[in-house]
Amino acid sequence: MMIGAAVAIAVTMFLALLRALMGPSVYDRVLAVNMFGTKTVLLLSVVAHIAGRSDYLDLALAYALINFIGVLAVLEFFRLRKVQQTKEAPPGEAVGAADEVDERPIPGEGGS
Amino acid sequence: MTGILSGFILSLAVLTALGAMRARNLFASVMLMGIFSLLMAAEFLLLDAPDVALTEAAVGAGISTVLLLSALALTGEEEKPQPRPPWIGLAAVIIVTAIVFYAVKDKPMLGDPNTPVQTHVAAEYFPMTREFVDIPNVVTAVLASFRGYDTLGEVIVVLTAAIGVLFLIGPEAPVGRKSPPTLRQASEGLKHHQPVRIVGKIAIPFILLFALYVQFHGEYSPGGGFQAGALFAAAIILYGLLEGRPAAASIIPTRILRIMAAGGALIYGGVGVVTLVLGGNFLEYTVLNDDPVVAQQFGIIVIEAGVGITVAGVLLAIYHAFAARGET
Amino acid sequence: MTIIDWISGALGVFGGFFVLVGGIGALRMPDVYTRLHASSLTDTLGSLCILGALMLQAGLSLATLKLAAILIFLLFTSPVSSYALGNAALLSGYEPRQLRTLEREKRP
Amino acid sequence: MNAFLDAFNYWVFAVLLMIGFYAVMARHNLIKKLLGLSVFQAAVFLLFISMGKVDGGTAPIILGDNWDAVFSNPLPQVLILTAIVVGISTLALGLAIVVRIKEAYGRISDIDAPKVKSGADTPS
Repeated sequence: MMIGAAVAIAVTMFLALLRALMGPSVYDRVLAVNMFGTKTVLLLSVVAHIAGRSDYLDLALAYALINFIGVLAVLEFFRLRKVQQTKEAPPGEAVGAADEVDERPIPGEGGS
Repeated sequence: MTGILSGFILSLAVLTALGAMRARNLFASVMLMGIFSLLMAAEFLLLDAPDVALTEAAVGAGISTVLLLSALALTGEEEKPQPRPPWIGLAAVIIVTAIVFYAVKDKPMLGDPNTPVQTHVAAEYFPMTREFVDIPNVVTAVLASFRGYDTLGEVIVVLTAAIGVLFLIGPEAPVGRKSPPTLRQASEGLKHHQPVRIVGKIAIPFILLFALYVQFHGEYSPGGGFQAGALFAAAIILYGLLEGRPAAASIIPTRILRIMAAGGALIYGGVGVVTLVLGGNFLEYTVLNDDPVVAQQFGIIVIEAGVGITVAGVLLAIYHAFAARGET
Repeated sequence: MTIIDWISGALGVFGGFFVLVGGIGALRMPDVYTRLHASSLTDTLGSLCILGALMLQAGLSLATLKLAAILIFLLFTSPVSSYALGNAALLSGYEPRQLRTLEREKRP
Repeated sequence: MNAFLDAFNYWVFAVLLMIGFYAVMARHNLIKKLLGLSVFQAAVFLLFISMGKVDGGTAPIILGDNWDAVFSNPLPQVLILTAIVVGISTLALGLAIVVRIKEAYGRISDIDAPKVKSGADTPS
C-alpha cells in the first residue's frame, strides 16, 4: 500500500516538475516548487517507513521547514522587485505586472 | 524498489538541470535549481547518506535560494540573448564530454563492495569508531575525529569566503551606482502578510529547537555542526524575511555575527592547541580526559559546536551583506 | 493483517489518490489561481492521509512523534504559502481568467 | 543495456557535469555561469556519494548497537558534507563579485568589452 503511495507521489513530482518547466508565469513556477517540496517531504517519510529507519524522518522535518522559508524568500523577492519597479518607472505607468504573463491571448477582454 | 526510485529521481534531476540552464529568465532558473537541490538531496538519502542529504536540504535548497534571490534583486533577472553561437565553448564542451564519457565506461558497478573505494581506509573506520569513539553516527566520528584536520581546513575556507563577501559587499564596502533611498520600503519585510507573519513566528522557535537538536544529537542521528549552523541561520533569516532585515540584525547584530564566524573557527583550533599543551598531537582528543573514549566524545562535541557557530555566523553575515545592499 | 493495517493501507491509497489528483490539477488547470486551488487543497488532505497512514504503521514510538510534528508543520505552512502566493499574484496585477473569457475562447 | 543501468548514476554524473560545464563555458550571463557551477558541483557530489554506496547496505549510523550490518562508506559522505557548505560559501563569494560588477559596469554579461559608466565608482 505504501509503495503505491510512493509511486503516486513520484508521479506527482514529475507533474509538478513539468509545471515548473512550462511556467508560464513566475507564480506557476513558485507554485510548482512549493508543491514539489511538499511531495519530497511525503516521499521521504514513505522511504523512511519502507527502509525502516525512523531517523530519516529528521530529514523530512528539515525539508518541511526549509520549503516554507524558500517560499517566503520568493515573496520577499517579489516585494523588493515591486519596490524597485515603482521607483524606476515614471509615475502613472502601470507597473508590477507579472513579467511573463500568460502568453495566450485573452480574446474579447479589450473589446467588451 | 529503491533502485527504480533512484533512477527516476536522477532522470528528473537531469531534466531539471537542463531546464534551469535553458531558461532565459534567471528567476525561473533559480526556482528550478531549488527543485534540483531537493532532488539531489532525495537521491543522497536513497544512496544511504542522510547526513549529506540534510546538509544539501538545509544549505542547497534553503539558504542558496535565499542568496540567489537577493543577488537577483540587485542585478536583474533577464538574461540577454546570446549574440552568436559560442563556438569555442561548445568545442571545449564536446571534447571534455568525449573524455568524461570514455572515463565513465570504466567505472565499477554501482554498489560493488570490492572497489578500491570500499576496501582501503573506509573499512577501518567502523572498528576504529567502535573502539575509540563509540558513537553511533560514524560519519560524525570520521568528520570530527579521524579527519579533524580536513574539517578544520573546510571551516577556515568557509570563514575566508565570508571575509571575501564582506570585503566586496559588506557594510563598509563602497556602493557603486547610488540608487535613491528606499530604506523604509525595502526593510519592511512581509509585515503586511498577516497570516504569513503569524505562522512564521510560531515556526521560528521550533526551527531553532530543531537546529539545537541536530547540533547536539548529531552523534546519534543525522546531523552535526554544519547542518545545525545552516538551520540556525535559516531560522534567523526567516525572521528577517518576516519582519525586515533590520529587525533580524537587531536580534543578532552583524558585529556579533563576525565574532561568531571567527570565534567558532577559533574554538576548533583552540581545542587543537589545548591538546598540544596537554601533551598530545594537534586535535588528538584522547588527552582531554582520563577515559580516552569520553575524551573523544567531549572533543567531538566541542569542535562540532565550533563548526556550528562558524557556519551560522558566516551564513547570516552573508545574508545580511546581500540584503542590506538593496536598502542603500 | 490487523484492522490497523487495513485502515492504514486505505489511508495510504486515499493519500496517493489525492496527491495524484492535485498533481494533475496543477498541470491541467487554466490559470494560476485554479492551479493553486487544485494543488493546495489536495496537498493538505493528501499529506494528512499519507502521514496518518505512516503514523498508524509506526505505532506509539518516537517516529509517530516526528511524523506528527511534520504533519502539524505542513498543515500550518502549506495553506499559508498558498495564500501568500495567491495574494502576491493578485497584487501584482495578474488577473484571474474569468469564466466568460474561457467560454469565449471555446467559441470559434 | 544492463551494464548501462548498473552504472546509471555515473552516466547521470557525466551528463550533469557536462550541462554545468556548458553553462560555465558558453553562457554569457555571470549568474547563469554560477548556476552552472552549482550543477557541476552537484554532479561531483553525486559521483562521490554513488561510489560510497554498498549493495544491501544502510546508512552508516548504527542502530541499536548492531555494528555487524552492512554499511555504506562514510568517507565520501564526510568529504561531500563539508564540500556542500564550502560550495555555498564560494557561490556567495561569486554572487558578491557579480553584484559589484553590476554596480560598476551596469551589466552582468561578459559579451563585448565592458564600458565604465560615467559617474560610477570604479571598483577599488
